[in-house]
Amino acid sequence: MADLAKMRNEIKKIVQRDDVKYVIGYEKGTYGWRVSPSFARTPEEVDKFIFSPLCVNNLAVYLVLEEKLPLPKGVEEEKKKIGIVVTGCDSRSVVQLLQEKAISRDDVVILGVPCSGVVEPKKMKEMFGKEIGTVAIEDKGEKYVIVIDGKRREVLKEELVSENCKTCEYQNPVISDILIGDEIKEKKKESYSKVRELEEKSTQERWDYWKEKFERCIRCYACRNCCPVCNCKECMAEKTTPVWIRRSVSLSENAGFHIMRSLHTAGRCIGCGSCERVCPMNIPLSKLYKKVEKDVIELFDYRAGLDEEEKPLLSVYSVDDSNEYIL
Amino acid sequence: MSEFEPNIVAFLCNWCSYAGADLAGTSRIEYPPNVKAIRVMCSGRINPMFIVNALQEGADGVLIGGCHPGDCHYSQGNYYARRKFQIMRKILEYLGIDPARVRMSWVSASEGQKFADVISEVIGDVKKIGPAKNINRI
Amino acid sequence: MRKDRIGKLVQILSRNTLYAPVERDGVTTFEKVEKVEDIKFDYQNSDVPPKNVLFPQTETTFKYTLGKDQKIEVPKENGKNIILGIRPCDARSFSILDKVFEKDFLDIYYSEKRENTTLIGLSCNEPGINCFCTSLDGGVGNKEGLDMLLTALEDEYFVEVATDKGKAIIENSPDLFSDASDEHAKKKDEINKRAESLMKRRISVEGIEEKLDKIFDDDLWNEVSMKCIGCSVCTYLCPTCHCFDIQDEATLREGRRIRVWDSCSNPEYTLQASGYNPRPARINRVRNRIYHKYEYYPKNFKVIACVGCGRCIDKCSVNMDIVEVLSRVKEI
Amino acid sequence: MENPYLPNLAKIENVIEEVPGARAIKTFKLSFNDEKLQQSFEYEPGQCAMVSILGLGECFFALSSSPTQKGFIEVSVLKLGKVTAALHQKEIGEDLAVRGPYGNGFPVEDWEGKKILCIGGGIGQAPLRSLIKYVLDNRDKYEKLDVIYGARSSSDLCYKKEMFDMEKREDMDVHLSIDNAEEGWDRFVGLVPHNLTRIKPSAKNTIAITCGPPVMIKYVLLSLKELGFEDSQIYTTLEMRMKCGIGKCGRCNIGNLYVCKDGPVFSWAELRQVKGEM
Repeated sequence: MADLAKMRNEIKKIVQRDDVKYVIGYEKGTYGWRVSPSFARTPEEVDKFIFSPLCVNNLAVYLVLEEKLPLPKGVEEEKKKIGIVVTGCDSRSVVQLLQEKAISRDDVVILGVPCSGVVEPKKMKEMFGKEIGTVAIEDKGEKYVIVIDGKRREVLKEELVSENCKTCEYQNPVISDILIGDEIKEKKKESYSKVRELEEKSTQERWDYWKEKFERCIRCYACRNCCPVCNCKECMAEKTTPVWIRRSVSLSENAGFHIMRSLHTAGRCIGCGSCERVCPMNIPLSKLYKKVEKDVIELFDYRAGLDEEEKPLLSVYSVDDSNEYIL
Repeated sequence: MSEFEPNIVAFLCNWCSYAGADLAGTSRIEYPPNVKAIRVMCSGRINPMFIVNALQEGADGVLIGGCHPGDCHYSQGNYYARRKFQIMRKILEYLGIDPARVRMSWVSASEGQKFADVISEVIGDVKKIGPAKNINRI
Repeated sequence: MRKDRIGKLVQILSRNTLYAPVERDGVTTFEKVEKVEDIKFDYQNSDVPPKNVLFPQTETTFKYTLGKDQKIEVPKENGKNIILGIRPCDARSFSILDKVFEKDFLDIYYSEKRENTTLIGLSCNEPGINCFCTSLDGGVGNKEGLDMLLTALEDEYFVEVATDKGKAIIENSPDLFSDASDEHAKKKDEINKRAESLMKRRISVEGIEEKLDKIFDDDLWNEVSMKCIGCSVCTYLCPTCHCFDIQDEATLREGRRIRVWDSCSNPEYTLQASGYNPRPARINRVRNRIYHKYEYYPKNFKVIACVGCGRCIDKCSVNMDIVEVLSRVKEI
Repeated sequence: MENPYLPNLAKIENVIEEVPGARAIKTFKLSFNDEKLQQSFEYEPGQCAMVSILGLGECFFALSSSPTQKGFIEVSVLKLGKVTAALHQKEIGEDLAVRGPYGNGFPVEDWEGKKILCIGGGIGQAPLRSLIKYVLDNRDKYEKLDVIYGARSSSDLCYKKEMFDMEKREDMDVHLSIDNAEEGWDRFVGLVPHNLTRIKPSAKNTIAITCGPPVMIKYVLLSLKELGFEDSQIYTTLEMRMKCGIGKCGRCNIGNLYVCKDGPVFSWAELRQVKGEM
């Protein structure tokens, strides 16, 4: 993990640049272990910035979230860069956005931070959900040292770290203007063990599994809204002419929505796990998107968010693509 | 009890498979009548949501018909369709929707007999797994 | 009532449609139950508020046939419902919702269900870290909106009856209940007091309406709305949010008109057919949510449309914290 | 118990094509299939109704007929979205579903003895038409009646025949305008606010009611202020995206006011007080 003082210094330098509007980072949240996205326009605001394994939000979403409202006559759009703090997976989101031309490289200043995994808020809540006091956390390799209101505790990393981080293959940012902290040498391998586990079950068992999850969905679209690659101006889920997904919340429509989203993020999802993290109904979305990721690798040997020059998966083809299962 | 007769929706490309289906008809090749054909200009035009919507609206199986690789009227539409299909098939299978319900086939304008065979095979497979109820709209 | 008799009570109550907290995959919701084993009594608060019992997320308002002779048909619902284990804050939300659903035009879909539902509350002995009901005229043992309130003592439930509907439950199964002693009442007060002292979050809502009146155009709203990602978690999971959408869902032959929860954080919510949107940006929508609860609703109904359940704080992935926002409002 | 969400079937008695083209406007004359209901259906000028096509959806329209005309109601529909486009396909004899009336309507009784100034633009004339007809049918209760109405072009003018007929009446003044000059148009050419400043109606004992596109309302307000109108003398009728029509579903709020229930008619004095987006 990066040295905080050094990080703030670097960010301050960027905030002070004339061509930078603001820098997106993290600050301490309003209670307990919660961390909040933060926007710094001045060096003083940078002093609020923190960086710890509790910083889980994928900030890349904010690059595409700002509404472009029609400006009054004579007023020109403020063309300034946005600085953003990214970890390995978030940097892949940025690459993906660049690849799809959702943003241009000149619009962003990327501050890369190598990341050795983030804490899963839901696990954190289970363990320390009753603590409202300030939570400080430090990554000590195998363990997290957690200090709450001066009380020190140690927890095995295994127990708290986010599932997706356990098998993260890209702990170092794949793109950055400034790299803060030392690159992580250790290499992990994604084994898709959970996906495989489900794959081995029967069709009926798999349907029973997902049926229960999809029935629960309340269609708050938090999964979609927190997702950097879900940046369509108008989502098909809300289109009324024609209606692709009906407005009613039922198994059929919920399943339709999740099938649609998994297809639309195929070859684009970089597996940050945000969607699963924000789901208020604990739907294991990563298990779905990891499956798509795995298939895309197996079928087309394609990995999202690594090369900004690469063409998007579904806008290219190869004559040698699999003919399996085609009559 | 009468035998289950599945509803099959077939999205057929204008230039090959639809013509193939036509040929099957004009050549009086018999094939099961459970198919509702929807003509699209190209298999590449088929939005995966067409398939989801068909399954939601009561189809027991969906068939996508396109030109043989290399023969697409628009030169590459069917290649794109193939990519989408392969991903879609895997996702549906993973979610517990039998992959036999969503099939793809290359049928050229001259393959009337192949069209009839494909239809028979799809219907035979769907009959084996029974009606689709998973994501039906109520 | 002794705690071991709760099973018997559930058995009796489940002759009606009984809703109670059920946990699945770490998510607690109010669902139809029949057995006491399915019920989770030691929950902090359900993740989804029980408003979905009286105001379902998707509700058919009527069905119709299309074609030459169009016919409209309203589904009939006459069953009696009981919600067991509802928290006082959520129960209070119904008395707030009553106002909007009853004013001017009576919303029969809501009010019929409200009439036919008995609410049996369960006091909070262990409030969550983001609970702030005491700041909003609520309390861990508040009976507003409830028909009956249970408070878990050591081996017993202390039962308080608030309405005739609650009384009826006792009269139907008198052998389950026995008279409480002063000792019990004292213990209950102690437990309540202890729970309320555990509540760490507080806002002072005094004068908030007037204050909000003055700062509509303040820069604060720009600042706080920056981090909102615009999902509907806060509104869907809010026990007092009552906005809905009306949609037709039909085939060529028949169809139904449904109403389904909607959220002001959704841009389509106010988008007009002409393409004009009065609330085009997140700042407008974030502000509207807070204003609706703390200014518009008090103006219209003399009560703040927030019960302090803390769900919107708990569930927000970007830490949009209404307590924090309001305390900043007060500081301006 | 009355169910406010339940519409009643009404037959299309007549369809008048007011404006052709991409932004077409049609006026539908409807009468409820249930005759008793038709007789008991009472409303005020400026009130609205929810008109729906079963299977497609509902839309909120101002009633453009006057309550003084019995036996039918009229709505004018601008083709814009999914439902309105489908409405334009409907023909005489087909059924629509209608519920209402909703909203507050114009406070016509309070205005008795005053001069009435209607300023409309485009489809915004619909609620004003109801008011104008009402005033004409109760002519002795009101002073002077002025109608200022404009549209983009002469073919975009709504209720053309009626308006031309009204121009000839002696008991009212009608000032029509179009935005750009056209051959054969001998009336005013220019925007509605310009027409207003040209005519310079007196503010004394006058109520000004304006309805039209938001930009027009904005500049009409400025002009009215210049002419000396007080906030309480200016009324407007608004529109918003609506679903329930009865103040429950939440979306049509301007501050704490719901356009569907507390509006759509507001005085400018009221609107200025409200904290909310319009």
